Amino acid sequence: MSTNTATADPASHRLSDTLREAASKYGLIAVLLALPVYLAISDLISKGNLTDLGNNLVLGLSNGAIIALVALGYTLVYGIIELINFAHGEVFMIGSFVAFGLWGTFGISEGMAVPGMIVGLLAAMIAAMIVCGGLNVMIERVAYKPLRNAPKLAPLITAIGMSFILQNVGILWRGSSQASVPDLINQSNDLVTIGGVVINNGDVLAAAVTIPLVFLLTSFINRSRLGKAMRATAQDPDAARLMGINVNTTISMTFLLGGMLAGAAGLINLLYQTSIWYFQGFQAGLIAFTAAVMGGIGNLKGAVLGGLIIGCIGQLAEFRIGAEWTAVVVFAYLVLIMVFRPQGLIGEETREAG
Amino acid sequence: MSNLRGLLKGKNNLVVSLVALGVAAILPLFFDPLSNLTNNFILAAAFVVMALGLNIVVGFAGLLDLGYVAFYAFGAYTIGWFASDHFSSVNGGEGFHIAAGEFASNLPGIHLNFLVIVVVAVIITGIAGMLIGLPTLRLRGDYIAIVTLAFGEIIYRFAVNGDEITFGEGYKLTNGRQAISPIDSIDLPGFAPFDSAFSLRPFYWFCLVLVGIVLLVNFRLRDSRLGRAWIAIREDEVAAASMGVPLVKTKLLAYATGAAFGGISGAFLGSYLTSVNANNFQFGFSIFILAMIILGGLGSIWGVAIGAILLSFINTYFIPEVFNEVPRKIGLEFDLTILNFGIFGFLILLVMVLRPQGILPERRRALELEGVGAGDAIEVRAP
Amino acid sequence: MRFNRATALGLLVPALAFGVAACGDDDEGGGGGGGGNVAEGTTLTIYSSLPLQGTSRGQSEAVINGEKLALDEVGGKVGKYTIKYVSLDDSTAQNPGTADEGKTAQNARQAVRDKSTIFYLGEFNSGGTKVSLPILNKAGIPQISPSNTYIGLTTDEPGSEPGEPDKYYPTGKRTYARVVPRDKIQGAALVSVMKEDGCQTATLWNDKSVYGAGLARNIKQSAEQNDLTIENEQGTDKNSPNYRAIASKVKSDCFVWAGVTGENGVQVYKDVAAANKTVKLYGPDGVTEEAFSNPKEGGIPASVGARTKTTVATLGAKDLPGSEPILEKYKQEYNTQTVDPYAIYGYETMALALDALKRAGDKANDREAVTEALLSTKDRQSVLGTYSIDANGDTTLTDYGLYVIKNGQPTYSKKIEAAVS
Amino acid sequence: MSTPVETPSTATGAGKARTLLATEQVSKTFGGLVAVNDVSFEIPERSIVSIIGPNGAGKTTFFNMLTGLYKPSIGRIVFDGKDISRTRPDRITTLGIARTFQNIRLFATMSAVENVMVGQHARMKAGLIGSILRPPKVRGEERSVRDKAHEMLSYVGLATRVHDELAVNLSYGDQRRVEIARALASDPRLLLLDEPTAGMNPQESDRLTAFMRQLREERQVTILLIEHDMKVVMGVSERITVLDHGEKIAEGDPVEVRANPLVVEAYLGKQG
Repeated sequence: MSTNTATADPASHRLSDTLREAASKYGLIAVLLALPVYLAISDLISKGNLTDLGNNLVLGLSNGAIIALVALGYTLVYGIIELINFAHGEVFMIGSFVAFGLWGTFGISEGMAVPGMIVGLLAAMIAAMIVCGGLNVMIERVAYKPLRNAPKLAPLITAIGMSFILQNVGILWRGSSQASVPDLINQSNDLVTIGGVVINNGDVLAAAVTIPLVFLLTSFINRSRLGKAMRATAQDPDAARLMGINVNTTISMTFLLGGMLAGAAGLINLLYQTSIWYFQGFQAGLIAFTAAVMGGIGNLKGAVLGGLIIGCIGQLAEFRIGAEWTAVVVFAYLVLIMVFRPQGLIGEETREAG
Repeated sequence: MSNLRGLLKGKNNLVVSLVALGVAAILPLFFDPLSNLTNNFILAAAFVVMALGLNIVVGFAGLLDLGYVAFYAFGAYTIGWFASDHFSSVNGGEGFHIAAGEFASNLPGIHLNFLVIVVVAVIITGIAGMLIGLPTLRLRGDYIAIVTLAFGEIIYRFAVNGDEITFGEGYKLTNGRQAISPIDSIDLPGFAPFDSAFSLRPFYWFCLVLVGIVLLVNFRLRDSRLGRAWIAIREDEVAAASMGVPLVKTKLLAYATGAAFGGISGAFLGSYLTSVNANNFQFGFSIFILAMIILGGLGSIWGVAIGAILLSFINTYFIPEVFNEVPRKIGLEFDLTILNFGIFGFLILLVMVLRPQGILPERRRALELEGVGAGDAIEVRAP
Repeated sequence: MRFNRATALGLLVPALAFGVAACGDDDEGGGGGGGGNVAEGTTLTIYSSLPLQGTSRGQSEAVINGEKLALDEVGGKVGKYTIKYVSLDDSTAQNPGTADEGKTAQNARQAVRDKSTIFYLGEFNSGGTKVSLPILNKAGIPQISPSNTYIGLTTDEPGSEPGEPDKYYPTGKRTYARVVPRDKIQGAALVSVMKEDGCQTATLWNDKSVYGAGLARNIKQSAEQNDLTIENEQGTDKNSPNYRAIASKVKSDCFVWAGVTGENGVQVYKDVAAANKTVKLYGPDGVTEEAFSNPKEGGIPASVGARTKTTVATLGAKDLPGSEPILEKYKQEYNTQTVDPYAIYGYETMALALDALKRAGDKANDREAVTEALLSTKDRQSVLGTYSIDANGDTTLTDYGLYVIKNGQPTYSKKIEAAVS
Repeated sequence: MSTPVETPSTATGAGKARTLLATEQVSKTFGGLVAVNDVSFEIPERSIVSIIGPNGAGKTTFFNMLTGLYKPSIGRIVFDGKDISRTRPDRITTLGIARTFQNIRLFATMSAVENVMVGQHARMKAGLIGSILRPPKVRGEERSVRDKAHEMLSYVGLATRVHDELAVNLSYGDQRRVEIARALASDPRLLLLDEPTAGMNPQESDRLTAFMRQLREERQVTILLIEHDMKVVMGVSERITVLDHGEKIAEGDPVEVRANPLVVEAYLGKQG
């Protein structure tokens, strides 16, 4: 490990390298901005307004908020043990399933009084967070902890195994097709229309839950003892151990936090998409991972930023190119980022990124 | 287990190879020429070819490729394009034929002999392998996994949506989930044309020959300059580079070779299944093949072959035919088949945690997975 | 080093065996299929091949139930022959909900192997039939599909691909029939309904399956002939969590999606309905089922259901009085309130097969005679109405029923006069 | 001090030896940290040169630049008249520089012989097709490479019975031997040894010192050494370069360096 830190940053800093560095950083931003700017201009020319673009961006941001919640889970875990928790998307899916399962228990249904519904949904969300947090901790114990000294690829492989197991749990639970769930919040109801740009209940919900959660999480990690332990463990597990930090507990707590976020995202997704599917986690997981990488994996702010950007890119691609090509665009972005700027938009260079 | 490993050394390997292939060759004579078992054996043999290909990339060179299905797709589309009526108005509707069988040579579209197809598939998938490998060269470990996964997904989407990409005289890139079919059957010079409606045995023997060739290639590569370089890169990239191993070229050769095997197998399966359907090129397939090599033992040639046969039979025989009713018998309302991927996932997890070296481990890889070597290498930027 | 040369030698063994056997195979060639055209004994087997895993399981079970009911009605016997019914699964875990090529081919081969095979009922998906039909055709086994609508399986009419349908019949003789009208008819039916409802423009999406893409081509073709402007054609990806961005582009009077429920159909309709509050929604038989229409089963909400009309090649009891007793019997037998349209297709598939066997009389064990009887079906009075099977194997039926959604159930509304050109 | 300090004899005798490797004002920065700063130095052909300096002085970073693992931020490295500052590590090996590592980096799960065979990678020709088809040429090459690997292992003093042992199972001293054999297998003109005596007892160190001289005499290899053991350094080196905080603070023959007050302060002082 010590050799790693000594040589953690092999990026050279000649003038040309510095230029290249700047080009890669701002180049990425430029590429990201080029698409909407181009669309804005072409819209202005052809239609004379930006309504479509505005609508795309609103949808993109609300989709992106949910992606961001999932992406935070990836980034937290990666930040501390440099492992892509491949099963994270499935934990998110289980979160949706748990929350939906509890609607009946808590008597939540369409058309019930708003205060009662809010209380019920909060209770369902907390339950989903607890279940998913616990599940994530269990996954860590079963699939990753025994392999902490094995080559790095070993836990990634078990993570994939875990992901498939959880998908099957989903199939056993609710079958293999998508199912529609009651639209509790009347998500498509237009709340505000500004110059043709529609903001509906779903968009507000996604923002209303994501923003406080992200603030809570960042301040928790910045201020609390656990947060400090997490950062110490992330930097150097051995040193952290010497300083009296219980590394195992810290890692477990990180998985707990990540799982809880996935649980919350599961409920929001349920209300926002009004559907449920065993495979929803896989797709969302890949997209959220892309978001985490785009922002700079290991970086909390980056994950949120990446989530919002990927949300917008996805919606723009869907609207302009076609729904069937959205995934291609998102994955193409993933490859481009990995190749040209693996440390992401605001991430620090990691060893992997080298 | 160590006895077993001793059995596969030096001269004994010859005996084992001969006996194994000999037994395999007479196996179908005990079953009906159209029986399910023969079908299962054919699929298993085709998967052995694929798994041995992926083993070069993951097992030898240590590059975790999660998008291997892309090469299955490229191989399958090679035969889809060049041995069907997909490009129906080529040559004014007369078709274009190279040593095509009697039946195929009167059909419109491009029809090349299967042996030509194999060569074309090797070239196409080899190039595809290098192109997909190229962006991963600067990356290591899990990032390679994710980039290859992303590529696999991109290729899948192109396969599914390729019916929207048209060129020339309205030719489609792929036929999406509507499948390109029928594909010409294998028609080798000197043999009667293969016909899966009458006997599956020729397909089986043909695939067995492929398996034999691929096994031979694997053994030879492992004990060659290139094989040592792959293992050196897997063990310690920095040291390997410092010993004169060119990282870029060596890694790309691993990708290309592994991909080529996937392509050969893909072309074979395309012909055997008589259709190329985008449905078959999903992420799960990559994991299916990966599970084979993990089960058998990463890097171990015999292990991987056994893993592939085992998993293929779990998939085509044990789960759907033998144990399918088990959940219902114990009062659960589902068939075991729906848990197929969960079972693979569980196997991967179990093997990785309890016996990471696999069923029949390779000597060196076993050590590595027990925590010897590798690990804390310093970072090097491949130029 | 030595063992490698030896391994090479080892390869010779299978290579030789391969050669020997390939030669030997020529002798066998005839035995596999050619000689098997006349079944021995008095037991005849009818195979059914349908996707029993994944999203289509419900519809497949309905087909099987219908088939069993029809077989039970004749007491499992035709003339001196006892009919054995074998249900096969053409899907796999890797390809749930649809026909997997490998599995489908193997099902067909299983039927070929079985000398007592007299009928093969399937596949559910037109894409699957593309695989099984050539194999069965070589063995001369007659095949009836309960649900294939893809046009290219039987004709080279517009909407088919080059080379179709001949490439599915390697012997040059037809052996395939279907009980549902081909897409051309359904496409025309859907367009007729939309025109009737006053639509000038229609948005057309499809699920990119053989069924969906084929039907979309036929809808478009019919629309062009009938002055209905098709806008905004789009394929949908089952994996998309939602379709809100493309739904926001729907500005036409009508919306129609050529697809099946299992391809995320519910989300498609929900998102389009939400994005455009006035657009009228239409769907084909692929979504005429409770999993689509009943919110309690994960289907579309009632508010969307109220705006949705679907077409199925089954008429309601009021326009087809003869079907009433059978529907009642089905409800009783399987203890259900509703009859899935596919149950009726399944029933008729088996009924048609049994009818052909009956007409073949003593030659009911002769595949060739049975095929001939099947393809010369004339003015058959059935649960679907009176129809004939033409030389291509297509039903002459053009009646389509229009269904609306009431209480979550697809409910027959009226007969459509399709403008088939 | 049991062994008297010898004055090393220059192999070329009279006249200045040709320069094999030279660095020109080489610097390397990581982020804000300057690891190597403006270092220029030369290695005459067939000499034995040492780099010394306290921990963290930038010695290994310097080595990594010479072997292409790092690219210098500023400056040029010239080997045998060619600028290799931006050359890939494997190309540099092909040109004739080989190295060992501070903490042994053998391919742990390969046998000793296989390790040394990898060392000859750059000198082999067999490609993908050749490896598969194995024409007589490839067979011959494979055989000679294996023979040479055995020869090298025996040359560095590894007992024949452990040649086929996995590297990981060898004793520490044997691992060092294999690493040197692996480096020598590429027929280098310049051999870089990074703390080769680390973990050795005085007898072993002495033997290694003698071996270095033998190498130079028998195989005409130029040797650049990073070493902490002053006895080894003073005993074997013709020239010594002293690095501290990434900068060259002194250079000269052992006597000069030993007398340099800066060195005493920065390095030797701490020892005393």
